[in-house]
Amino acid sequence: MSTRLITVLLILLFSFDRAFAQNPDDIFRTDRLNALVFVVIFSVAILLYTRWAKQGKPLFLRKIAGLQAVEEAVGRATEMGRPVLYVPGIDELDQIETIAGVSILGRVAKITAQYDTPLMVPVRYPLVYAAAQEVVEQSYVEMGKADAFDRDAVRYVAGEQFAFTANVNGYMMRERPATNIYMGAFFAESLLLAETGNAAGSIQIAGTAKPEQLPFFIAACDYTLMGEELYAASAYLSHEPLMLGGLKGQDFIKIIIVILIVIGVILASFNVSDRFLGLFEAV
Amino acid sequence: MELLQIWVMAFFTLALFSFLYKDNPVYKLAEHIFAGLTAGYQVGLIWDTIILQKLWDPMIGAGQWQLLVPGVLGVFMFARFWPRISWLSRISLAFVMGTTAGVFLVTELHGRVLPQMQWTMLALGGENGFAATILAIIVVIGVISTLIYFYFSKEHTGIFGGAAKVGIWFIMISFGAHFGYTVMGRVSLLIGRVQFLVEDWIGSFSTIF
Amino acid sequence: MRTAAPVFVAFASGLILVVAFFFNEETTTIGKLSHQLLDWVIIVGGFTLLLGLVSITRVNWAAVKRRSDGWIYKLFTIIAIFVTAIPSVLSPDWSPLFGRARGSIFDWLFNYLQAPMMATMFATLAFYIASAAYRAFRARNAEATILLLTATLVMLWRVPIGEALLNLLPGNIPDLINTYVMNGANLAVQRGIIVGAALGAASMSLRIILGIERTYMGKG
Amino acid sequence: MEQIDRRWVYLLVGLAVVIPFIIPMKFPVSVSPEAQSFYDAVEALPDSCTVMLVFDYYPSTVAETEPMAVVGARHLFRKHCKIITLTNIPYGAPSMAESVTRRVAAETGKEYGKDFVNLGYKYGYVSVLKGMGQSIESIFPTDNSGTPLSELPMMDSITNYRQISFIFEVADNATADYWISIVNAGYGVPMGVAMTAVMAPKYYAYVGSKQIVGLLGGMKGAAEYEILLGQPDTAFRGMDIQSLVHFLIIAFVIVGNIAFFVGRAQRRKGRAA
Repeated sequence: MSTRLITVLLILLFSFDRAFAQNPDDIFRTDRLNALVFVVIFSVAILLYTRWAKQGKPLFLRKIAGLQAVEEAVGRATEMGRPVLYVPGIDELDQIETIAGVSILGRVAKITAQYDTPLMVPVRYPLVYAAAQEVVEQSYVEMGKADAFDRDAVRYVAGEQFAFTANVNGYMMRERPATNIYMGAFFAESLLLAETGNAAGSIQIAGTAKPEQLPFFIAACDYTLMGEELYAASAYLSHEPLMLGGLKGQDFIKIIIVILIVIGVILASFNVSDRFLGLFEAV
Repeated sequence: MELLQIWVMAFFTLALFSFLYKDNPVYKLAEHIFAGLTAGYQVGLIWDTIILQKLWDPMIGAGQWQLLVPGVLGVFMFARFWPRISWLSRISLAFVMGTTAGVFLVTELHGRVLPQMQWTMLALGGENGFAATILAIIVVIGVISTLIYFYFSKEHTGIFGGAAKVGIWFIMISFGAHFGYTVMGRVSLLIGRVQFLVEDWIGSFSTIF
Repeated sequence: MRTAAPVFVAFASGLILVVAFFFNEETTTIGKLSHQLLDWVIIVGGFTLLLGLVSITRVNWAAVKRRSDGWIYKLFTIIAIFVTAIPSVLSPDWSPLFGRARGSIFDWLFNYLQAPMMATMFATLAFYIASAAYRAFRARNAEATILLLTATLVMLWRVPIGEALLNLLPGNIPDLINTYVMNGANLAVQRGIIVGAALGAASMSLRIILGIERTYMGKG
Repeated sequence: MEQIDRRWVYLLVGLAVVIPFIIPMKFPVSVSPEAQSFYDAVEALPDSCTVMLVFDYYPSTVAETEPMAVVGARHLFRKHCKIITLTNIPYGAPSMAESVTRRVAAETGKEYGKDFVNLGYKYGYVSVLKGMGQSIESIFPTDNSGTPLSELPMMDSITNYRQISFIFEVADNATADYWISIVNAGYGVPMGVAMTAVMAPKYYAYVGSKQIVGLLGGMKGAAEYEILLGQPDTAFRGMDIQSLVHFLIIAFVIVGNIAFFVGRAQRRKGRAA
């Protein structure tokens, strides 16, 4: 309904402009036709895959190696009888990385519920707090351990970046969790967290999409999900059609991009690429 | 006055550095004042640059009454503090998010993906010479293998797995560069603070003692 | 209404911006309309920064009232908020200490308290990086070794003495690093990551415009 | 050996930073191709054109970013370009833009309102960047201190990006990405980015795609530009310390790895025995 209304309005607007313009170039940016085609193909791909995912079509996602490590690491905490620390990043809930972090938390909470391993989730924003709380409780209920659910497992720690970090570091040194998992958006504190966890002797698994923080996680953690692996991991675990569909659609576009690049390279090598390269000119 | 300024700056600089030794009340005090200042700063800035300059003055001064729309949407943001009407704040949020998304959907594909694709279509061989060809090969293989590493619809086995393996090596080189540069950046920031402490603060001793 | 209205608003505003991109912004009605919306976003969005103020005051005031742990520090936070905020919204016509100009309380607090503290917070990271270099950065496996070797080369190359040292070795190593590492392998990977991230952002934007993605609205 | 009190490490770093202040070495700084092409692009601008000098950085990174803003202002004023400063950062950047440009303007006798204007800050980089494509005045009705743009003679002939010859972006965050994808790609204004070292590796991809004319990475980048301008300043002076601390950190990595491998070998032997 609203879609139709808007479309009619837009058409009215164009015909109005069209009627008064001397030159069609004053209206349409014909030089941006390539971008229009790209946007349309992209949108169709994402929407189609999202629809298929919602309909429950089997969409294949490869296994992410780091996920195996998560299960093993939680298992280790159980054996040692020490807690698992899970940090879902330090950004707001409107960031995809945070959403991915919270959804992976759901899976981790199920394992800790199953083995009665203590879980600690420090968060930095009230909205993330609410979401994480809900996800953890849900996991405990699903595993039939509703009474084992600890209301203080998810904790609002501090709003300021370094105050948050200092607090979590203090926890690591005092409680010495067997396993630390960092999944979400991390900034300059990545190093402080991972380094302290390393000093405390915990097994550490990290995942973030921030390339400038990844080197520190890779150096100081036992396993790291890099970049889009984080999103793939959360789609893989949650099987949420939205995430899955988006990811598959992006994969489809990536293949097209690789094919186009290969064609472009071949044409360029034979020096006949001018018109083809022109198709990708951004103006 | 200038002396006082330098000593105030030095006090808060050293207060925050003191955390390196261990957590202490002076650090905590500085940290809490810091949090308050940042929040207070935004009020002054927004009051002047947005509320006065962009909303009040044009509306009251120049009679641009259409600005009532964003004004009301802005006030709606505060509805979230009252549960019964908190849904109103979602309209304002949706407006900001929707407009921003409208810009991003197009500009990310047009202004980022297209040019990056275009400049990966490099000629291998030809008149560019040997060194340029080697570089072009590195770039083309690097881009494709990175894209393959982050492709999730196929297991990393066979040729595809081989390409992903090449991708991870490339990625590690790039992360090494990030690492080196990050070290450089953090050291520079420390240099900046020490420059202040040594040149300005210790320099001011001579005027006192 | 409670869900339909925001979804409609996001759809309408997003679609106008997308369509306007393919039209002449300066001559067409939709172009002008899109710019009107952008101008409004600045105003509406400005209010969100004030939300932070309300939240932080509420949280800290609650702690002070309850006399919970460290409440005295939280009192300082509240004092700091108002000492900065109140003079800044008063008219500079009344006193040069008000407003935001040079010589105002607002400007002084910023220059001599806030700015040095912000810079110091980040400067402490140099110490942590050094300590991590000693404890954490280990050549555990092939990947970590590649990372560490590149990092070391880049660290040497980016400083004058290191560069001089590399120049003592045969082959023009600094040039090779710049060409094949930074503008070669690194450029390629960054390009792959930029493309992947751009596709992710575009796909998120599409879902927000179509109202499929509503996480930002919170629950209920 | 594998575990020592980290405060010893901190102490060594502290010493490495302070000592070069007492004994300066002044090693020569070489210029990278990316800084050279940046400088050349600015040098090639027509005299008295209008340039945007953008202060997209927080006070936390001034040690790296401010020297870049200073060289930018210096070079542009030298070429008698008119400078428009603005920022997308709500903390401190409006007043940093003011103080940096005024300081450099005083060196060359430039006048506010005639040779440079500080637009200050507005919320929301997406709207600001895109909005200025149609009209700068609609986004910034006044300058930072509240003077209407119509009262500033320099702004008479300036409506939108069409009158801007170059964007000199100084950034410590991803806002620079959007200047590239929204403004450079959408409006074709040439730009160069001066950025913190942390960001630099990413932007080589944009230099490669010719979306930016060049880049300055961190304090070294600023020092390179200072050399090109023939006026060595703060960044250049920082390079000695930078060198020393880098060597120290590399030494830490090496010693740490030796300790790790020796420790591992011993543990293995212990287990075998």
